[in-house]
Amino acid sequence: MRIFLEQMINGLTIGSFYALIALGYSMVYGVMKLINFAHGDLFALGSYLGFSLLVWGSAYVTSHVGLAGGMIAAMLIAAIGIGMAGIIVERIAYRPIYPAGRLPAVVSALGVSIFLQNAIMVAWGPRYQAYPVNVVPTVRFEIGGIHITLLQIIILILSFILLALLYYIIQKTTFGAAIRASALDRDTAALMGININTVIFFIFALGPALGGTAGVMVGMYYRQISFTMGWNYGLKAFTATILGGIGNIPGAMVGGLLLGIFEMLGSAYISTAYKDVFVFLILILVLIFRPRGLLGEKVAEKV
Amino acid sequence: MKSIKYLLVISLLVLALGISSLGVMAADKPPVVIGLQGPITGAWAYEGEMAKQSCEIAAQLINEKGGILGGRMIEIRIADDACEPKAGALAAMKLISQKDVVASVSTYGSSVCEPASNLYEKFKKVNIAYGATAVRLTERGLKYFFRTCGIDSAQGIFFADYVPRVFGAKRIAIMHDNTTFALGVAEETKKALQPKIDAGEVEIVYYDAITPGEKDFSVPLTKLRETNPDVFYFTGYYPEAALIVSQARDIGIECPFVGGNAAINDEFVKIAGIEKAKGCFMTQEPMPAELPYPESKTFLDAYKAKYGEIPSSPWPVYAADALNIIAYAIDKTGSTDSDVLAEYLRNEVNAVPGVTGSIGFTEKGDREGVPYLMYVVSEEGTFDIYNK
Amino acid sequence: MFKDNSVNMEMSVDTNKINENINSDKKEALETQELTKRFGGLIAVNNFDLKVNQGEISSLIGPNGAGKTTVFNVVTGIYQPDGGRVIFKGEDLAGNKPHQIVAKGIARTFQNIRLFSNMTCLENVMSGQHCRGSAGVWSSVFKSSYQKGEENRIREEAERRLHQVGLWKFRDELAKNIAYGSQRMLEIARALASNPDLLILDEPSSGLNDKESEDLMKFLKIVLKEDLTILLIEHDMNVVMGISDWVTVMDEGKKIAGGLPEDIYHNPLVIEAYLGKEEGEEL
Amino acid sequence: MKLDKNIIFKNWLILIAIVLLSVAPFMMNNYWIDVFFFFGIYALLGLSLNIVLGEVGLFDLGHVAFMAIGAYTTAILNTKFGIPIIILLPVSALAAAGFAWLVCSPIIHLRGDYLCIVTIGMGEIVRLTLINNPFGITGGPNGVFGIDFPSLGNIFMIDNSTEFYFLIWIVVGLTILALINLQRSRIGRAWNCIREDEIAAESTGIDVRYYKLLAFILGAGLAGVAGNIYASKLMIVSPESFTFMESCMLFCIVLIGGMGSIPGVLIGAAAISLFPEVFRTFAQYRMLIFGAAMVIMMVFRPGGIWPRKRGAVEFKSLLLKAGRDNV
Repeated sequence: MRIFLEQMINGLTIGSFYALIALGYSMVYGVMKLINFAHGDLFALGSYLGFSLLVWGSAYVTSHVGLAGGMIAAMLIAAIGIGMAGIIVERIAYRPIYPAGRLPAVVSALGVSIFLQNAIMVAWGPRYQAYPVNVVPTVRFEIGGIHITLLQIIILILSFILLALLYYIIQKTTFGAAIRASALDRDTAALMGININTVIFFIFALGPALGGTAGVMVGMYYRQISFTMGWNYGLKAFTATILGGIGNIPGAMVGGLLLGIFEMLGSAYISTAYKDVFVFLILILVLIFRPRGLLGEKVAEKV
Repeated sequence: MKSIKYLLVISLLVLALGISSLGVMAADKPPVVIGLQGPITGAWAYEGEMAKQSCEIAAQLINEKGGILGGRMIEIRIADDACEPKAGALAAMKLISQKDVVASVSTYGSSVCEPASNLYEKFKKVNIAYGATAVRLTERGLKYFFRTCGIDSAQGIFFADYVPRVFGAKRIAIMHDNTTFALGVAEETKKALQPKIDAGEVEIVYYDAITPGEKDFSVPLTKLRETNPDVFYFTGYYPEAALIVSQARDIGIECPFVGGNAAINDEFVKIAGIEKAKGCFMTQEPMPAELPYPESKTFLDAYKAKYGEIPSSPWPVYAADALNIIAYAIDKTGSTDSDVLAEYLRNEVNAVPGVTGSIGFTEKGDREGVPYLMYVVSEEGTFDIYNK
Repeated sequence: MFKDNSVNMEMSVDTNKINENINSDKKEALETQELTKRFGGLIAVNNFDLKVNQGEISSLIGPNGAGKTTVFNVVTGIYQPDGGRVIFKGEDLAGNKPHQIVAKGIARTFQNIRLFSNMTCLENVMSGQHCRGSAGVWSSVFKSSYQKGEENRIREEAERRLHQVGLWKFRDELAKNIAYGSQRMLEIARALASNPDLLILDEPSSGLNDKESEDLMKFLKIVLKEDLTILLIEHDMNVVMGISDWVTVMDEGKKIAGGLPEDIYHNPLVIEAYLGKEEGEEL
Repeated sequence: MKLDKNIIFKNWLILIAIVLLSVAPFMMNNYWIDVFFFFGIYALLGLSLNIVLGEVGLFDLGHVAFMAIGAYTTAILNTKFGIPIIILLPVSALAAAGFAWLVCSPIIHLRGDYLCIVTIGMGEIVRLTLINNPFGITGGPNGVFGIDFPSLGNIFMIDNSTEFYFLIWIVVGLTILALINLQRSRIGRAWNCIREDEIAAESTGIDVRYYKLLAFILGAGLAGVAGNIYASKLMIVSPESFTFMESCMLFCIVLIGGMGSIPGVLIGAAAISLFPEVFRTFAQYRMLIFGAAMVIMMVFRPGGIWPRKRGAVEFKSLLLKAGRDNV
């Protein structure tokens, strides 16, 4: 039983990263119905930005604000940087294509993803970069035989804070209502006086910003980053969003955590090699029996 | 509007044909051109980059000594295969169809080397692999295929003999990442351990694969910890190896960690951090830094002078040796004909001093006498031969 | 409240009984028996009986939200009924998919036009002929004589239908580029192209001006002669009164009256359902 | 029907293309012949995906799995039982088509993005299963090697680049003829009706489920054929050739070329396969330019280079409609 608990924590840690990236993903996806393949690479760009900040800027920042401050500063700056990158990507690659529908936008997103991936390789070099070791002290706790590190706890807490914050903005504020309205139908929302451009601006800033923060967190937790990691995480985020139900932002959170746990179950109790096969099989079964994801709303087909 | 579209299509067709004729008229230039096929782009771009740099240094050293065949300089022609089978076949054909390319150093990945070597064989071009260690590549009786790197079975045999004897390990955990190379080493090690398993001296308590490119291995490692192994052998590549070691130490796996010859290098130490990397072992052919031979010293000094640091994995240095041995064979036989070269390389070449030690080829084209050593990562992160 | 309700029921039943026997000697093309359909808790159709006689134009009328379109969608197979039967040519259609029902001879149009907007008018009508053809992949790829013959037959039938609705001159025009009224007629032509025995029209006159409604009525009268039966769901009273041979009235999922147009026009229950009770009578 | 200048011009263009393609191998060195061979493979794969994505509008991002099934069927049957490649051509088409029928039947009712993620999942499951070498038949990451060349006894053997070049382009030619006939047939119309509006199609008598499944089966069969020719050319098949990125490239071929337009798909295949080779000299910057080119392509030609001519298919509403149905 003890092992199961520890594996559960491992699963949750993996899941919290998926949830965080899926959140940023479903912000864009929920409202614009755009499968933003570039989101994974914006996430990777975030981790590289965090890397540069921590390596070059860290001496200056940590001396003034201490270690925790350095970490927070890196995340904030990365979030702002990637938020701006998200807006630029939307402006150049997506805005001119909205009238042509969704399929060309997917090709454009793929183009941006390939471009960003290689831009990172050209800028930072093809080598694997490593986050500095002393960023977070590796303190290990042992509660009833279960090993959990300080960083694991910080990451879990931070993810849940961000998720709660986003949930509050989306579900409880009027601006959140505007976002949800434009998610359902952009044209009608515009008719109701919602300024769609600000909504799009906010989404393409906040979504990638969340992705950038997650990038820094992954960099700090695993300490190793590569220019190709964006692609895998992007695919996992898309899977989590669908699992949770399209357009349902809390759903993305649940979907991400569940995805982490499914991976853990597959890897621990079946075989690590067949892990992803197991995860995709579950996803397909979920969609066959609940063709709109776990929390997605039933949309009756009006005839 | 319509006419622009048709013009576009016609220009596309003409462009394609124009470029293709370019390939036909490459004139024959005095220098001896040797091809280098490697993953210049893609996930293994870093390995490709180091291989390119190593070959350039090797060529530079030969040219400084007056070149070969009475003053003809060595020139390298690169073909990128992005470590992908289809691109591998295309890159090989690109080098083959350029008549001035005499032979080629080809390539890093085993499953890319397979289609490429088939093409080199059909068009009678000597090709020497520097990173493809899959045993089967030399089982196919190819006449023009050689390799300067070792093969998986040699490493497996070394592990199976050394670890139970020296470490006294009874319970062995083996983890690979389902790539051609890592699975090859893991399978060969299991085969080599079989007699000891049958005799009951040794037991494989864990044998599974992780997915390359992932970051979080806490789940399989927790499973592995429960089998409390005496030794943990990871046969994959250094990016995953570094993550595995640090996560293993985090969740309390204290047994000695042994990496395959692609698992541990400077990158591994940088990513895992020194206090987790020190004390890790590695079944490894002689590392570039440790090569005691005079040729390796001059090569590494020249490399460091030009690029600021020595290559962080053994494969690029094998690429340099592949180029050296081709140049050596051309110089000694005085001809660039593939059959003459293949004949010479297979029979006459033995114990030729090279950057990675003495070079010689077995009947099947494998590298002769590649000594495997057990290295250990020291306190300062250097690699010392473990001679207990 | 309950008592009051039952009184109305008896009264409506009597008038029904009178009209019923006038109607009984004709052969039914379509009949629904105790048809029921629930959406969650809401009972959209509450054991509803409908008779549509062969060769007649029947209308189904009722206030908005009475469940007309739901009945319509159950008959055409879009929804599966929760209870009761849909008898067509002696066979219960419940459980059939829409395309099977079309093959059995019931064609339909939609309340809001659903044409294949990016295909030409000719192709739209030819798609109606789809279930009447049987050329498979093999014969289509190798252009067998059977397939070519069938294609010509489909094309000719589509041509005839387009001429019938007077849209032949738009044959190569995209369906979405033609006028709204013509799109209505095109949708009817598409439905007719499957040579149905029963044509169900969902508010065909909505969005049409008086002249177009007039033409529509004349057209339906002509088409009726091809031994066709027509079921109309309609709001426009003068269209209903103008051409229907039989009218059934529905309210809150239940049938409240059925009869000749004149009787229905004066039937107090129908008026009440539409216009609500006069002031004084509320108990 | 008077032949207006447009149709004359188009027939001329097709003629020129055929002449160029048949003369080309004699003017190019082996490397460029092989590049055009892989162009042919991508053209065939593009045409196969075009049935599913272009004609019926089904969002398929796992199409390379069918090619993998075809390639591995050929590889395993040829290396283990020595069955000649020519006979394996139809066999691998049937295997891929059978696999498509088996896998797609339970999921065919899904719409838009849900179908997309399921096809991605299917593609990954196939690739990962091939890597994990169940029952030792797929050879794991090493793949299956030692596949023979297509040959009829010893009288006829395809082994050099030029013969493979003609093999693939003849198969592509035949496929184009078949697809044009299909497009103009009752089946082609049914597919396009489904793409326009599924509910309306069902209500005009088209068995939507059957025709969607038919599209997947035909598409998979063609991809299986491409897999067979690809395997016999490379003499080895390994999981690395069937990644999710390959499926994305096929998706781009159909989109960049023009959904549902056969000439468009050919141009798309040319762009996707020739572009990286032509710019190979730029090494790392090659993919940078490639990504940027895809974005620019979609911004200026969302309808594709050569959109399908059916009275000027208006692209906007076509896709917006597809977009709305996915909610």
